[in-house]
Amino acid sequence: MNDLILLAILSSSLLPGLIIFTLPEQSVRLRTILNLGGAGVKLLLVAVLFLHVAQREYAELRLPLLPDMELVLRADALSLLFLTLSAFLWLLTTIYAIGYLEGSPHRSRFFGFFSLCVSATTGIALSGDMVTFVVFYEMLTISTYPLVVHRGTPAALHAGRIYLAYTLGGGVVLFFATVWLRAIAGPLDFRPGGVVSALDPTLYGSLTIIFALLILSLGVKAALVPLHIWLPNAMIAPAPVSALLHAVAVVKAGAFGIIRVIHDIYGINFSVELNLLFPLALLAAFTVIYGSIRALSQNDLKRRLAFSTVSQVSYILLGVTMATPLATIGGLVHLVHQGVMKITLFFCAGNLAETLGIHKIDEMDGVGRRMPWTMAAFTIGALGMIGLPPLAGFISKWYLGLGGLAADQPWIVLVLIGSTLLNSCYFLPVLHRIWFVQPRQNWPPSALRCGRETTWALLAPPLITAFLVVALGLLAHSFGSPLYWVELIAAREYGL
Amino acid sequence: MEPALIFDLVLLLILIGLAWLLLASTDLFRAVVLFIAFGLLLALAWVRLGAPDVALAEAAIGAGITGALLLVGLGRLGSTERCRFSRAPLTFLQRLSAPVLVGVMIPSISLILLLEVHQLAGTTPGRQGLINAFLDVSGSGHGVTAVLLNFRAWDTLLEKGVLLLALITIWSLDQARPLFHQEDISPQLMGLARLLLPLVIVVAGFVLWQGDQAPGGAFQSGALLSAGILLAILVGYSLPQRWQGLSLRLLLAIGFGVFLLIAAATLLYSGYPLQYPEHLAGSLILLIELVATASIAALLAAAVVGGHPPDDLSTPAAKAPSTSGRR
Amino acid sequence: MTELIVQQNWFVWMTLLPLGAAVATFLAPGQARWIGLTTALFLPFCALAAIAATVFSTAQPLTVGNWPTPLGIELRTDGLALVMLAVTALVGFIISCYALGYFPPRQHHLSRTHYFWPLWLFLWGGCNALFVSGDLFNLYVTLELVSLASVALIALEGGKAALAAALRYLFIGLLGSLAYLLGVGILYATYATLDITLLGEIISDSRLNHAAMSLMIAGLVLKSALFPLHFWLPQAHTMAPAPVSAVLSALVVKAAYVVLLRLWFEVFPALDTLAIGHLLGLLGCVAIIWGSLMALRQERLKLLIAYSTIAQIGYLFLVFPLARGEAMAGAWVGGVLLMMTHACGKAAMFLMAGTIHHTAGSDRISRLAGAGGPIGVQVVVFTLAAATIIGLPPSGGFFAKWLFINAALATGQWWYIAIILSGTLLAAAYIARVLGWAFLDVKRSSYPVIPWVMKWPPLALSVIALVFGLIAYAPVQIALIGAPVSVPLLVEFGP
Amino acid sequence: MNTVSLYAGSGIILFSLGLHALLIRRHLLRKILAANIMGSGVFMVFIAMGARGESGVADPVPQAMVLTGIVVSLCFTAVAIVLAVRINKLTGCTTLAVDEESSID
Amino acid sequence: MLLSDLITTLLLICSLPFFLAGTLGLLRFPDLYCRLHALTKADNLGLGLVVLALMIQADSWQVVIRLLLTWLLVLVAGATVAHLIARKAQQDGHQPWRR
Amino acid sequence: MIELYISLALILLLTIAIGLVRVLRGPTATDRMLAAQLFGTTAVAILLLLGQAGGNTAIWDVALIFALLAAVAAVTFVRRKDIDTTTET
Repeated sequence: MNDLILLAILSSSLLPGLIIFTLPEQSVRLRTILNLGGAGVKLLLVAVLFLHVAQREYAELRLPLLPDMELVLRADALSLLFLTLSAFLWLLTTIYAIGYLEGSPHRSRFFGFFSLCVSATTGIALSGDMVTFVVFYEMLTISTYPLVVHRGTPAALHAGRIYLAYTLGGGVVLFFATVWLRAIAGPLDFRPGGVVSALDPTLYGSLTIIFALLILSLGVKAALVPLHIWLPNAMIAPAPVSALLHAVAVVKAGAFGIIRVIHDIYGINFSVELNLLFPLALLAAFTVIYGSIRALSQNDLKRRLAFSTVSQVSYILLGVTMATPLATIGGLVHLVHQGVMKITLFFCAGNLAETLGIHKIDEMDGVGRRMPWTMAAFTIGALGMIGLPPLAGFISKWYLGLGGLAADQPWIVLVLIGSTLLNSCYFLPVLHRIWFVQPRQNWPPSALRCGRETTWALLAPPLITAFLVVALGLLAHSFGSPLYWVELIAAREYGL
Repeated sequence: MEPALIFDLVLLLILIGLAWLLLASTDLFRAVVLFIAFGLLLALAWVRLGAPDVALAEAAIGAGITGALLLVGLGRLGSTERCRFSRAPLTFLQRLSAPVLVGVMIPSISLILLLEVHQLAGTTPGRQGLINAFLDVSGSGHGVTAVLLNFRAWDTLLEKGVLLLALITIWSLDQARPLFHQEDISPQLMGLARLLLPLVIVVAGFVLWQGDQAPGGAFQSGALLSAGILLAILVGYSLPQRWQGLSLRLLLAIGFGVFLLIAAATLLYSGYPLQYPEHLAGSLILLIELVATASIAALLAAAVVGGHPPDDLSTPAAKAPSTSGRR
Repeated sequence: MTELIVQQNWFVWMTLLPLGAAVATFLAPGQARWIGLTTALFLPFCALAAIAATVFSTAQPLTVGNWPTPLGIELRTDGLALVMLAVTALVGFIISCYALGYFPPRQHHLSRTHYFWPLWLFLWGGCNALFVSGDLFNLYVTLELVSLASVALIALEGGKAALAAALRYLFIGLLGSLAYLLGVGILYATYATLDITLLGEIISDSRLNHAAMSLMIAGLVLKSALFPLHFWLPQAHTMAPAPVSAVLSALVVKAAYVVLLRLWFEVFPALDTLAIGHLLGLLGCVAIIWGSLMALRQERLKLLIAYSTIAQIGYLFLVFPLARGEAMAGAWVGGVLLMMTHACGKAAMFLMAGTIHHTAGSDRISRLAGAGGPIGVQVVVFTLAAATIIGLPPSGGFFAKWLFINAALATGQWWYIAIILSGTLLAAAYIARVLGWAFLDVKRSSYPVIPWVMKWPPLALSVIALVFGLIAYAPVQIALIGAPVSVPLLVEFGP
Repeated sequence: MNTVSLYAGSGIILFSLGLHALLIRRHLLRKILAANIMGSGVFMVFIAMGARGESGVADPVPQAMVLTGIVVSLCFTAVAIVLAVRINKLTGCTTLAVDEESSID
Repeated sequence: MLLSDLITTLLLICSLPFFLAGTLGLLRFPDLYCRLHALTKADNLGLGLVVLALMIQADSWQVVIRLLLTWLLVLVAGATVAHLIARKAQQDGHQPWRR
Repeated sequence: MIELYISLALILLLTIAIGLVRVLRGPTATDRMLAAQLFGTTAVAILLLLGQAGGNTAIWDVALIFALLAAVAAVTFVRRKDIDTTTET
């Protein structure tokens, strides 16, 4: 296989993005073609790559950046996990965004930065070393900002400022930590088992500090408490942005980075040896509970989902920090499952807002009758989040729990149970409202043909992802499923 | 103590005193006159230091161009500090920088220099020997000319560029305005001009011609000529209409242009810019000097006039009388 | 044919061509735009050819007139010269395109159009001559050529503030170059040579040389506007017409800095420069903080950008304390890289500010509100260029800072890291302020149409600036040709 | 004490005098004069250094450089004067103290 | 000492008083019109004597002509300038000094 | 002889120094200009003497140029257009 495919995957979103910037606002058709074409091509290329990597043909591309520095793109199993997720969801979100933003201003700007953002996410997934990772990670920051503030209202700008302050602050710390690490450890290629374990023991102190700095900086995007403030604020962004970026790209980039650092820079064993993981596990557990509790009291739907994200992303970290194969499998698979479930919820929330103007939970009484399909998708997503078998969320929680027991840390199970209860507490009442409460007012009837609740562009994406939530749970053990894939990764990491 | 050394000492004392007085002087006209005197004595200093080429240039500039430039400028500016706006107080940095620079840095550097230069005196011989070794293939019999137009011709080329650039800058800033009162040109003045102008041309030619063997050359000659042009302007000669458009610009640019062309041609021919073929070196240098003299004369005179010709480009309705004069 | 192309000394042509074109535009003002644009189009190719010729090792440094070095003037084709020629050609070309729109052929100030081209071409030629010069006195002449052309271009705006800024700039330039020249005189007195290479070989650590060095550095520091000698820069760069601001911030300030790099690494390495290096570094630090804080306070876009330049210049001066021992190469390359990236990014920003001024009638930052429609692209430009200025990847600024921090770690000078990082955050802060206005959505009456040549050049520059880090390998490799430092750039140090 | 160091030292003094005046004087013409004096000081150092060695035979290189320098400083003087005149015409000021507010818009 | 040297010396010494007188006049004369005399008469005569002295030392006609030319130029310039200055002074309204 | 020339030049230089007083005292611009004119003449004499002393005829060229251009500054002064010429101290 030609390694240039990696470059092609990157440019399949980068080039359309740059071209879209130059398009005038009126050329809707060309922009749509570029968007969908790019997303389609990317998904195709990722599929090709996926098949190759499944047969253990790893692609690697090294481009010189500076005489002693390289841009390393590598497709290993972990990167494919994230890459497939983002490529697939990008296509859906693009379709959704085209429908959602129809007729609104600044669309060239929006889709341009949207594509840049996806390119950055792709780059993060494909990064083969720490330098490359940092490059794309920071690129994600600046390309997301215009999306957060896209609406241009003072509130959006305020949220944007908070977002920039947190992420750039984190970025600076990450930058420094990486330079420091690079200076004492040499090239920082992602390698199973890590690259720093062979260093002189006198450096262990520095390594611990660097680890703390790395977690601190990556934890901003991963929305670890107390670095999560930006996330609920950023919900001011248009729904597609919240959906893809704040359910998937940005927060997952942080989580993905932490996984990379623990697995491929420090190495699980070395991390355990240095006692780096336990504090992180505590922090993650705290975040899980804290996010759920905060979600309880949110009346704004998207804010409730945001706090749910805060909580759910830390499941991933929780799994990784247990340092047992089963827990790792649970954490990694949750990376995918949570993404699919959460994007479903955001799509639905967006549909509510776009079609009926509903933003608050107490306005949702009986909305299931007006938008049955959307609400069905919402229900599946919410139940998945709670962890109802056989939905996707159950799979992750199951493995996490098993992993916690295997690691001799039964308190993890308690955390999971507590979180599940809280999940139910903040999702079930909503479902109740949707289906069983009489609507307070009459919503305007649909103007669409056959009384369809909303346009196809808005309806199809949540339906597809809701279907996936079910499928991922039911077919968890088939070839190519995230679980199957994650087992491969864990086997490699733990040398099984 | 030898008289020569006393002479130097007195000369320098006067120069420093003049500088101090003119910079401290409240009356700007006085400052300008003192500056003219300063230039005069500076020429003496150059002579004392065995640099007659520089002295020639200083004489031609100091006596002619600079004086005229400053006097004209002063006339247009007025000699008192005037400002409609409230006088902004010196910023903290300005207030700080002057004493720091003048009080600490300069004295310390001067001290080092005075101490060390004393040791230096009479040590390194300079590049006289090297230059003499190559003088006969340089196309010029005079060291300074050889350095200016051959060994370090690149500097001179760029310097000609600076001259043209300065003029373009001046033209971009303002339109030429009459330098003097139109009426009332006394016959004595006309007589003086009639006597001096041919002489200026002859002497300029002489200075240019002897630059090949002795102190002199394009710049000195050009500066002299420009002083002549100035004199002509001052007594009311004006430039014929057909000399004001492209022809004038050609005249101004030809010195730099020809020099550039020669650089380009030599670069194409030999791969080295300004490497004259040995048998052509003399002629090429002469050519450069000739056109440079013409351009310098025109450039300096135009600089004193201070602005683009009234008919130039932007203002089709040229009505002001022509001022940039040349017979 | 290839022979002919490879054997030409393109780097010399790059000086002669713009100067010749300047004369041509002076002689034929009616044709100035086309002459100027053709030259601008041609020069990037010349730069490529010059690089090709050097990389394939046919072009050697040469002396003017083929005289041996103490006598003749050496023109150099080392990496520093080549990359600066190339960056100037690239940025210059794009700015030239922009200027076509900014100085349209028919308008009230017709003469401005006509005088822009010769002046700009003079500036360009002067910069190119400066980059290739290997002779201390020739550097003086080129510096003067550059600064006089800059003065003229600033004054071209015509307003009283612009004229005052121009005149102040003239005095500053004169002051700086005279201090420099005095140093040159002292060096010549001692060694009777002005050639940088020769001087570097024979110079010794004496008090006199220290005096000369201090004078020369002081002069150049003034010209490159390092704190606290930056006071002239904001007005000069703000009052000038937009393409001129771009040129000044992107190229002219760097010209003095290039000379400084040459002096520091090639003429004075034998001198004990520890203290001066630390002084420059300290001033650089203050410049970073001060420039950023001032930028944070500005109400006008151009002023903000100008103060940002002051901060960025501060980074450039960190090279001097950081470049010692093993970290030498890293810091040097960092400086060169930052210079190149900043040239593109800052030029893009100033051009963008010019377009905003043109359309919105003022460059107050608050006028950016509702910057949709025709100037929506300019918001994109600003965002992308902002990444460069903040030092976000993949811009070259990111890697430059990487190299600086690495050098600071390797030489144990931790405090510079703190400054670099906080400078980054401050930059983000002042950029965010502008972005805040730019993305604010308010209803605006319609804007006048922007000519396309004023719309796309800034975008092109900002994209180049952004991806510069990704393509920096080749420029850095070229810059390292004949550099006074050698790889590795990244020093690893043990316990 | 000899001729060379006498002139070189005077050159430095002239340079300093000019520098001082350039910094603190306000009238534009006076600044221009100051810059010229500075230049003369520098040139004097050059020529004095070139005049070392055997009596009478001066090194032509510094002379050539000074000639170039004189031309350059003359150019700057001419431009500065025109600029100053122009500023005076627009503002009625003979100093650089243009009020900051008017420069904003 | 050669005769020519002797004459030169004598002439030079003779020129001295004229220069001194010129300067003294410039300083001590009461008004502009009087001071003009210093410019036109004394110094030019002093210069003339110097030129004469140097002419005696000259070894070629060329030099003699050059010297003479210089002197004549100074004379003419001095005379004209004196005239112009006097006229300007008159226009500016300077009254001649009266005892 | 050389000593004589130089000594004489020295004395002439001193007369210039003394003449400077007139430039300083004025009182009118015309007076100052007049003094400068006088310096020109004296400088020509000094140059001639120095040239004779140094045996360098190039110096006489300098003198010649001074003589040629002696009038330029004064003529500019007299004929220029100006705002205020009669500045009193």
